[in-house]
Amino acid sequence: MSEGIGASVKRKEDKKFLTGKGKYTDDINRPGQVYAHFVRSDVAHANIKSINTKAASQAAGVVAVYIGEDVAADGIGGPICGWVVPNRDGSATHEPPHPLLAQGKVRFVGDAIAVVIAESVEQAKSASELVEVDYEELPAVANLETASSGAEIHEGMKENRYFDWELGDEAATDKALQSAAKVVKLSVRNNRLIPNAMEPRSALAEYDDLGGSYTLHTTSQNPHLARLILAAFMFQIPESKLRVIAPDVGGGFGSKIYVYIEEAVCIWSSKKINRPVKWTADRTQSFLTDAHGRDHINNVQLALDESNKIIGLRVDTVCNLGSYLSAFAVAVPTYLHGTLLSGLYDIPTIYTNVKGMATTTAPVDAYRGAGRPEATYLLERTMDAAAREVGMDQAEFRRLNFIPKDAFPYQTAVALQYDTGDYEPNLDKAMEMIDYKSFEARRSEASKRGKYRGIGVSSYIEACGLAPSAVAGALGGRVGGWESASVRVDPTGTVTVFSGAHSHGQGHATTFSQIVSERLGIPNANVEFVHGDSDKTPFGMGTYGSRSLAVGGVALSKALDKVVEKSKKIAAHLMEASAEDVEFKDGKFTVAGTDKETAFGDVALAAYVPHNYPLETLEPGLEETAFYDPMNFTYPAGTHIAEVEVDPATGVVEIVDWAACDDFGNLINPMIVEGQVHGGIAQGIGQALLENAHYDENGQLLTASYMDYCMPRADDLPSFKVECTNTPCTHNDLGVKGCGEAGAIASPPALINAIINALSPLGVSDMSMPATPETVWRAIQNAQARAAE
Amino acid sequence: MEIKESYDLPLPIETVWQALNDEGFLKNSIPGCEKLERISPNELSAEVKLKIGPMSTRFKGKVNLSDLNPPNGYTISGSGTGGIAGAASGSAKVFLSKMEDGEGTILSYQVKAEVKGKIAQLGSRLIHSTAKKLAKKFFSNFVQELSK
Amino acid sequence: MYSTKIVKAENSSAAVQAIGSSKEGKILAGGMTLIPTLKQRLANPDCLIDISSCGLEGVEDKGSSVRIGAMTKHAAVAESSSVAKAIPALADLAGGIGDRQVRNRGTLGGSVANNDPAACYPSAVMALDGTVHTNKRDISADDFFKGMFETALEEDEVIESVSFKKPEKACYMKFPNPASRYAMVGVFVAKFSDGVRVAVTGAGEEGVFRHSDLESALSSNFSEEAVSGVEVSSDGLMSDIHASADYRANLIGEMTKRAVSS
Amino acid sequence: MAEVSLKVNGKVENHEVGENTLLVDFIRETVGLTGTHVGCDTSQCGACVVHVDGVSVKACTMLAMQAEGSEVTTIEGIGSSEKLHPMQEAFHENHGLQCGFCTPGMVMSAIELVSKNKSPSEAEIRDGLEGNICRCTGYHNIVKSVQAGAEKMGG
Repeated sequence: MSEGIGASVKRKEDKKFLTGKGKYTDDINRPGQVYAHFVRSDVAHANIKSINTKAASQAAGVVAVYIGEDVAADGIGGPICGWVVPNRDGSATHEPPHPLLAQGKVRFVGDAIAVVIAESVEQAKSASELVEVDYEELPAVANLETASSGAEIHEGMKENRYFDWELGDEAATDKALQSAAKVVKLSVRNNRLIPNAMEPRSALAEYDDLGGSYTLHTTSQNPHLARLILAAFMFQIPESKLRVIAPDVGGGFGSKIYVYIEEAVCIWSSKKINRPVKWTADRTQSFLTDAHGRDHINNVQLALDESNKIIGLRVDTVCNLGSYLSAFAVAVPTYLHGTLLSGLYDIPTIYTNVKGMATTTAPVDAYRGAGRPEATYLLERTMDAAAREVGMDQAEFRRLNFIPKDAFPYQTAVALQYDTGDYEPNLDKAMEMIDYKSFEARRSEASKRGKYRGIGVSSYIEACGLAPSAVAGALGGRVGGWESASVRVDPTGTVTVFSGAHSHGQGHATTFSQIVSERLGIPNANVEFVHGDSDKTPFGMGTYGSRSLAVGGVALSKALDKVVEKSKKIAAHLMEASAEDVEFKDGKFTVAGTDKETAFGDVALAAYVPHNYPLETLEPGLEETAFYDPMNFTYPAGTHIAEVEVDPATGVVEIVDWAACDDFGNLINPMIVEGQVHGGIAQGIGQALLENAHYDENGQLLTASYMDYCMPRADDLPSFKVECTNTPCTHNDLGVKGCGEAGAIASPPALINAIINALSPLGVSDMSMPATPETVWRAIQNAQARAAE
Repeated sequence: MEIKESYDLPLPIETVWQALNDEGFLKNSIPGCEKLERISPNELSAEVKLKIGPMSTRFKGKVNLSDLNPPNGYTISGSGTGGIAGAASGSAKVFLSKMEDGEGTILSYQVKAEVKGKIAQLGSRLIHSTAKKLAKKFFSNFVQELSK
Repeated sequence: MYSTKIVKAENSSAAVQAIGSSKEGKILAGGMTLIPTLKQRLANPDCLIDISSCGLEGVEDKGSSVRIGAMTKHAAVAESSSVAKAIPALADLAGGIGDRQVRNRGTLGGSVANNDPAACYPSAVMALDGTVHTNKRDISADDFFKGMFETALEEDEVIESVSFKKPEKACYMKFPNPASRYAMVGVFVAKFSDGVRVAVTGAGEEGVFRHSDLESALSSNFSEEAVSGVEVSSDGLMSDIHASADYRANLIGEMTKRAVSS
Repeated sequence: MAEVSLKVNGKVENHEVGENTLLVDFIRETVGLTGTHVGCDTSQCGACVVHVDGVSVKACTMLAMQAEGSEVTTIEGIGSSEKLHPMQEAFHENHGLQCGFCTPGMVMSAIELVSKNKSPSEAEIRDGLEGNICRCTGYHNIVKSVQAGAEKMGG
């Protein structure tokens, strides 16, 4: 069986995880290490009148207790914002400071006030209880709807608004709405989620006083970026004096992109006390302090002409970004959301306004999909409502409005240019997979059993492979969008790949090896994959936004191009031929029209033992690095269809079938792609049916453990039917698009549309997320009450 | 959350009012109260041990009497911190009125409660029931004390 | 977890003695609720009295009742052939508590003594007209449960076993809280020759309770229709972020119907 | 402090630890086997599942002293990288893991599940894994893995 591109090769990384040999941050210990525990605010919003750490400092096992003033005295800055946008009036995004430890004020439950460092975790916890904090409580701002009139959270920030941004042509869009044959209006809420990677965040920092350098082991999706931000912006130390290692990382889903205050405090205190400092979150701390996701309210107006074609779309969004601006908090609801509002539809004019609000809740940032699930949700809910209102089949209404396949490249009304796509085959395939045409028979069969059966469609597009640097920069991004890879060919012909991307479940060791195996014709087993260590790999941007393969994989491909090119020169020398005549295939160099042949291994050896080698014209060695900056985003698209049965007596929704047909371009490893889709769908189902971060009116998080935050479990989910079509990406060497987020983007509206479809005979036309049993039951009760009137 | 209840007491309104202002009565009525000392006319310091199932936490805080309208009622509020468990506060608006027979008193109350920190994070399902239960216990203890 | 002392008791009187000589000792049965509470530092007992070696495990068929040792694990009850034969509904209930790891450690006595308002077992004890046998006395179910997390147990009292009367027919229907998997509403219906007992857990603000309207309706007519004829009130039912009192009231009716028709 | 003596993966472990030491901390910190993970505080995620005397338990909800004299088996004790346990093999072949954090607990639960039910149905598997949370896989391939593992184990 082939081990190259397109083969479902079993994962290389599995064995260590299956045998308990994985090394996650908390599994690592350093001699002399001490443990940090954070004293966190119990209140959502308060001025701190005083902090008394005296008793804590004297408690058993305590090494040090620090508060905000100690950090400030050393001039250590807080996490920075990685993306800003201009306001409608031309002013800039408000970027309030985010101190490592509170300075005079706390802004959410969980805000860190002090750190206690002790010989054991239990001692640190015990001493933390002795830290006395005297608060002057301020009103919490927990409700997004009323945040603008709430108490001032950040000094000088008006109406608790970080930014007020717009995109598109307002005048043209309003004109389209006025002239429309029909305007479909909908208000939807994208519920707030908590990412819940199974490995809680953890950091272990060590200071080397000989070299004046630091080593940080941390749960990061992008160790180089963490190093850059920590060294250059927070600590102002030479970047080369900080090594950041993200070893095995137990899931991220966005939540481990950012630099968090705990990592910085560990680094800082490791020098102060000159001992390694370790911190590992317990789950409740994760709930309180990991960046949350989603939390939008969207008001949508969709204009249709007489023939049910879309002629305009207006979306007004208010989103909750929490107490501090997390690194990509601004990008998520703006450029990762507003630019996706055309979906896969031909919409001549679009306008959107997004207001990013502060509240006294945890910071909100990217969570699997980041902005694109919110865009897809509001659009696909609206498409569903529109189809119902005009009396068209939901699938056919979409088909009517799809961008036709001969219209690519397609310039949307919201900045993006889709390079390629063909949307009908995905829709057709998904309909076939779920036997869409026989649905009504299944609906009536179910109704005989007293169940309401429904089917829901969601067609989505996403922009992946973030991002062309120049585009990102022009739009307010402060980081590059490229990725790096180095290929080191050893003298014996084995290969080590050093990647700037980071795998925390995605299986890069396998897929990246497949690319090498395909290109160099060597067995997969001869390829090692190194990532996650700023001392070992070239500078890289890490993994998020379904970018690893579409950007990092392409960087690898470019590095391999260089290896092949140089190898051909070496082979030409060995075979006494001209480099232009050398061909390379299946690990062998041949000279066209001759029987001359040399193996890849021989070339590698010659590169390092250059006894017979063109040293005058060619350096010895065989190691190449490439940095690849994409020309455009990639645009995976597809259709998911969910089929459900609702039990009217309890409101319980059972998912009876799920069909997904996605176009991810070329696939490197279909098995891994399917696994990504499964996981994404499960998170989307979680959002639609189960998960919700619930703050009470005082800003207390009531869902801070698995007792109350409803994680999808095995028995909540069905098995999924997953298939792919393929229109290769036109602007990268591998023709790949990215698959990590698609499931989470596509699935929530499919499911909610299916529930509405099930209950539509009762007159139900709206359903909020999560559609808990009680929510669904109430919708049925209300509909029945309306019918009885 | 708001909780309302009322009791009929076979005692004159003045007696009830006095008891409501007597720290001895209050101490015996507040569930789990281990210490209650007056620090000013309308302020008392308190230590309360709260047991809910396996959880057992000592809260230290204050009890305040406000909106005094003798003998028709007042607001009694308490707030305390329970260390690692977080903080809890609650207030009860107490209304006294003469029964129609002129002899007895109707005591009614409205309770508001709020919790912070770990108890909110981990015990949300129990907050309402517990607040209701504690309020009920307070007033039933109070009534019992009065009838002694 | 705060530091604490652990005492392994050989029998229940030793356990009681250990409690007496501690300041704030706690009985450690399966630990499924107690240990998570201790980990959160929400209790600080000076002493934990481990009663796993007190010989309190086992199932005994007593003819008209089944007596189960306090330290019998949920998994053992679920898998017990004598329980399955005598009161299959009880085996079903035990097999649906928590997850398999909870069932491998959690105990009948621990669940009953804790009387969590959302625990499954108390409903069985109540509906099956159970008797709680302690080191001191026998307490009938109706006298045992005293409201949320409260029981008739005294400081120096340890549950040794619980007896369940064999019904003609019984069924437990649980609607789990989707997050915690505790009962959001659990209804145990038991039909005896002299009437029907219906115990509801997960819903009442005062913990498990018997639903007298449903009992009398079902005692005269053991059918779904009889349940439909009862208006289940939401008074005294819990409201939380997962379910309102109204919805719980609806579930009580619905779970009762399902229990009756199963 | 108290002396705790138990067997971990067949080896006697005799250590003086605090009486409040959880079994999971004993395994991870005292014995140094870090394959058993901690993913929550409320005994729900199942990342810490090990076998104590043959039954699966959550090692975060048991004190080391409660396992005194017991035989504890962790993920490190069921197979090696040269010779995987059939269930480990099935997870590998069916892509039943992604980030790997929940995997040890998942595999330990699955082994016990199959030891009690030789050929479980999809519904029985989903039900039987109620105590193990995975955020990556959507469980689809975990279910397939357990089915395949059951067959390999001779179901």
